[in-house]
Amino acid sequence: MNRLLLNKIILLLSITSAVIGIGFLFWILITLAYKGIDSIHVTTFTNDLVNGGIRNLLVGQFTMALLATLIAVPLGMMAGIYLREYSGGGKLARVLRNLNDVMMSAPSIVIGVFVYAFMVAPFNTYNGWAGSAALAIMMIPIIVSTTDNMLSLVPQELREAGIALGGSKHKIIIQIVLRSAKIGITTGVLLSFARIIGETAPLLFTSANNQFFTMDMNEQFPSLTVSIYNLATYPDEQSRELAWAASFILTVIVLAINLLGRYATRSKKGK
Amino acid sequence: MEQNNMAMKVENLTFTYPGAAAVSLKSVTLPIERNKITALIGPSGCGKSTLLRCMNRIHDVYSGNKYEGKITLYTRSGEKQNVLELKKENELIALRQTVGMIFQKPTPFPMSIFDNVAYGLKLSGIKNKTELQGRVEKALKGAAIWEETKDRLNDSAMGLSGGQQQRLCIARAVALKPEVLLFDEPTSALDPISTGAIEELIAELKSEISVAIVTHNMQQASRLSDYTAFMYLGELIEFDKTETIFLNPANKMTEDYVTGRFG
Amino acid sequence: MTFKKVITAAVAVSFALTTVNADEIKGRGASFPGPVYQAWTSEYYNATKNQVNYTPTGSGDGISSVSKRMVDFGGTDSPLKSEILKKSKLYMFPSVIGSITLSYNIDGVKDGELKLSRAAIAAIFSGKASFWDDEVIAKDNAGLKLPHEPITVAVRADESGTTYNFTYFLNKIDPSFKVSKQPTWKASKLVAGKSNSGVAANIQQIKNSIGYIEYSYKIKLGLPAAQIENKEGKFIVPTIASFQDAAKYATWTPENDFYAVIGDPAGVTSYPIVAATFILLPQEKADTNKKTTAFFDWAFTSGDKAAEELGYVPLPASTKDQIRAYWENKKIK
Amino acid sequence: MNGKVFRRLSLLSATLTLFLLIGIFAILFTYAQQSIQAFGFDFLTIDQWETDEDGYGGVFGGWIPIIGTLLSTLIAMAVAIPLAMGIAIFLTEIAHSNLIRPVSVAIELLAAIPSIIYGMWGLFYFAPIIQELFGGNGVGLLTAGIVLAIMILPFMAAITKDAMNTTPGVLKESAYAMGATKFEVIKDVVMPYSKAGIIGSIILALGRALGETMAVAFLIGSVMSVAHKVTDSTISIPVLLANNFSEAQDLQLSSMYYLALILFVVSFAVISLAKFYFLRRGTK
Repeated sequence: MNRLLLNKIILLLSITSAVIGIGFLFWILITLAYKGIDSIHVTTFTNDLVNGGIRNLLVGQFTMALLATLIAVPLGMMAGIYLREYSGGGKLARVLRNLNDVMMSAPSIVIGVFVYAFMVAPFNTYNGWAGSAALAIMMIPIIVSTTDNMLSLVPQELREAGIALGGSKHKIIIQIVLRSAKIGITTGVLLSFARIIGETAPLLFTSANNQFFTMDMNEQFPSLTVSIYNLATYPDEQSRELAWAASFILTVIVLAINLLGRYATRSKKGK
Repeated sequence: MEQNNMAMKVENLTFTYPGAAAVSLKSVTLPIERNKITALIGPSGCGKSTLLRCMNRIHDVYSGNKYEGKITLYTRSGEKQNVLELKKENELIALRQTVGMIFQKPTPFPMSIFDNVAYGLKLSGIKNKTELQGRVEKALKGAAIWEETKDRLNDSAMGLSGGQQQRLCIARAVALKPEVLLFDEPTSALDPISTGAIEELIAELKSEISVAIVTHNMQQASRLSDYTAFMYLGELIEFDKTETIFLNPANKMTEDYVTGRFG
Repeated sequence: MTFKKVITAAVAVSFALTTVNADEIKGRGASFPGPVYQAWTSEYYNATKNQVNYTPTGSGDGISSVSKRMVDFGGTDSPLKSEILKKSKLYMFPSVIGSITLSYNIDGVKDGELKLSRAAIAAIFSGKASFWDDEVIAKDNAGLKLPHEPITVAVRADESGTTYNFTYFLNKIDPSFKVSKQPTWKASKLVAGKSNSGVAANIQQIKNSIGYIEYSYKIKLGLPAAQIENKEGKFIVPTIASFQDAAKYATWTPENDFYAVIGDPAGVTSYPIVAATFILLPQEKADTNKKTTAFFDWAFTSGDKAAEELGYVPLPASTKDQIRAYWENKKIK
Repeated sequence: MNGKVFRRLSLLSATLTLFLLIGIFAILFTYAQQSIQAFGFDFLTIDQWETDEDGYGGVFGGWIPIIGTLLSTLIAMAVAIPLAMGIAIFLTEIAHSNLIRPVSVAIELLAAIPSIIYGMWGLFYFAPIIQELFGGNGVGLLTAGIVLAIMILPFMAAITKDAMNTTPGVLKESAYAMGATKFEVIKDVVMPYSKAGIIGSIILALGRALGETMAVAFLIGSVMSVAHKVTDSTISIPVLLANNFSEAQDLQLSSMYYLALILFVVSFAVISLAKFYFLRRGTK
């Protein structure tokens, strides 16, 4: 029977696509582990880029991502609180919510160009602040959307119970609503942190890169991802090895944070 | 010769859901008589829907179910087959076209009224336009919804009212000329007027089709059915003519249930 | 919220460290001298603890970065004419001499085996010869088995002095090539890489490809390079000796900020594609300029060995003295 | 903190994204002025990107990177759509319940891998295979398109899966009860039912593909010429920006901003279409 055969073929293709998807994941991870572990030495962690290590790059990348988190989390959470708790679900909220989603998908390179224009060009130097700002701009919409979604899961009765006890609205939000959405929001923060720490495009012309260890955010700032971009196309073995080592470490960090976030939500659901 | 009056026969059916520790049906034996309406009643979770869903193997849309026992289907042409032995997809498809099913909530497909009714026919291989039109019309008339829909056959079925949608679903099943129709609480989501129309329709259908109906509504069972089966905790407690079950049940539990003392 | 405490602590520490090492010179630009600058900055740092942060991005970036005053010095392989230097308020001096090789990736053809005549080079880079066994290439390589495979030409994606110097040479053999910091020709199969290393990586990666890269990249990677026909019609293997022979034909004077392109030099033993690379300084930044010149002064004194090991030709001693005088004259030493 | 202050602060934060969007548009538009005045709309069709000798002037047009962006995105979509549909179908209709979670986590992890890793892996491990199979340089439209497809796959599959999961089970069962095969149920019931969500996911992924930079930078070949075959190298807008933005000045720099503006406007339009039209959120 024709339609049965077609059915079988389509189902087989569907299974095949899942296998292809997972196949690519493992292909990439195995390649990375194989090349990466091979290329890691003790000096990879103790030396700075100028001497063939990534110490300054790791510190630089984390510093910029943490600063971005510090900017993005309060702003994004406040915005999420407005959308869910204060807007009353009106037209403004709908428009803002949709614009936020649009912002979440804005091309990262354009954000880099934008930040260059007002944080690099006027000061005539690539700098760490600009890198952090670009990452923060990428992060804010994600935090907004996470907060908004997580707050929507908090039962209305909880708010009503708080009001019935005579609490003022903002206190209830801070003391009750946010607290019960804590795990969800923390997970969202972790996942978006994992996302921005692996970004390259927004850093290319904002922080640029630095081969030396520095904490001076007014200067070109060391970046792990930008270094990978440069090193990967260097033709000599040492640079490429370093690029593989850095890529492996970056991927491990990103995936670990991701799985941690997933684990957090899961154990919450389990309760 | 008794077999001629039989449409389906469930014998010693034991059923387990995938991954479940306990069985959901325990050795159930139940006849579905030809051109009669058999009602399945019992408190929630007693297994009546589960039983119904065994009869056209709709359970098998999800894998991992375990059946034991036998369900025999006696076709009009005199053949008989054990429904539980079917394995191949085309056999299951043929079974489901012979043993149709109507669900708790109306389930119009996201397509036009005409296409909804023609859907099963097209699946069974009918491509001829005039034949399709004829059979769709006949089915809609049979489900007493033709007058309301004949001018809007190409409109989306989603626009119909709940009662109309349910009759459309019956028309859709009837169009395939099934031998048995399984109704799984077909009116529980409907208002009283629509419910009345559906009950009337089911009563008319039995001249051509054998019916098994799961219902929570005691009056519905007593009004509509010829036979009634009372189930409790996965077991068939009592099966008999409807009057007997409602007026003079043999089992104390059945009596308590039909008189509303528990359930 | 312990997470927040960690962040707060981290930021506090980073602010505290903010002022620790601001004493750093920044440069961006030409990737052609990238390897030697990297060796020099690393040795200079280990010797003096002074940081010179050079990012080899390309000459276009070097000129633009220093013109916009984003860096303390810029590197470029294509020298700027005096009027442009004046307009952008820049000083300029050469730092080291390098050469460009035509490196390839052809199965079975080893380093130095391929001979490319001036006509063959023109044909390859104009796209007229699109297969390796084309007559114009084959006729000088009777002993080689060249495959009937399409030629992939590896070029620079960014604006670069290497392209400038290479097109300068191409223009000398066929004036229809435009001298430019970007490749403007249309060979049939092109692939572009960012900076010298990008091009070299492409050559390594892609079979039957050929591209122009700085000699040190060839050495570091062991990429095969072709013998090239010079002005006198001789096929010359790229070696330090043949570069030094070519470098003798450079003429620099401080009057025009050392503007000179070595180009296609005369001499029977000269390798034909040799070029100097230059440093650009912003005139008004006297303080940082002094630090930059201190670095190059150190490099001129102690960096020749590192340069030669990497395949560069150090500037002649006389030229170095001229440059030191130029610095003193501009009060940036 | 005072309640009023808190409320105002939250409103201020909420409007931040609006100001950011306006800010980005305004800055790009302002800095692109020089190029807009020099080339106008012809910029879209000029197939040249050449600087003058002094590095200040020149002729700059967007045609080559615009076409490169569109073609690489097109290839990515052509590869990703069937794969994403397949994965979504697998996860909603086929997979055994024990398999659903690990498979969907694996697919989501595919989205977590930084794009630079895709680029590096693609250059060293995937490009040579493409060269072996299809000829060419290895780096080009096809390689970039396929890797791009793998990168957008998780987004498309996840949203499609969620959309498909909203199909009521009883609706599917009633189609099975009519004698439909699994594929027929998917084609006739599930897909039409979740159409808006599926189209939305496709457009959203399209938006991502348009703006993806790092992976494409490694894999598209970065040559300023239009590709005639899928294996040819070419360039896309984000890659041109990544490679050449920092070295550009004057008119060329302004033309870069012009390109960024075009990319921003196009992806804004595409994503808005997906969000406002197809993936409208119900008021939860």
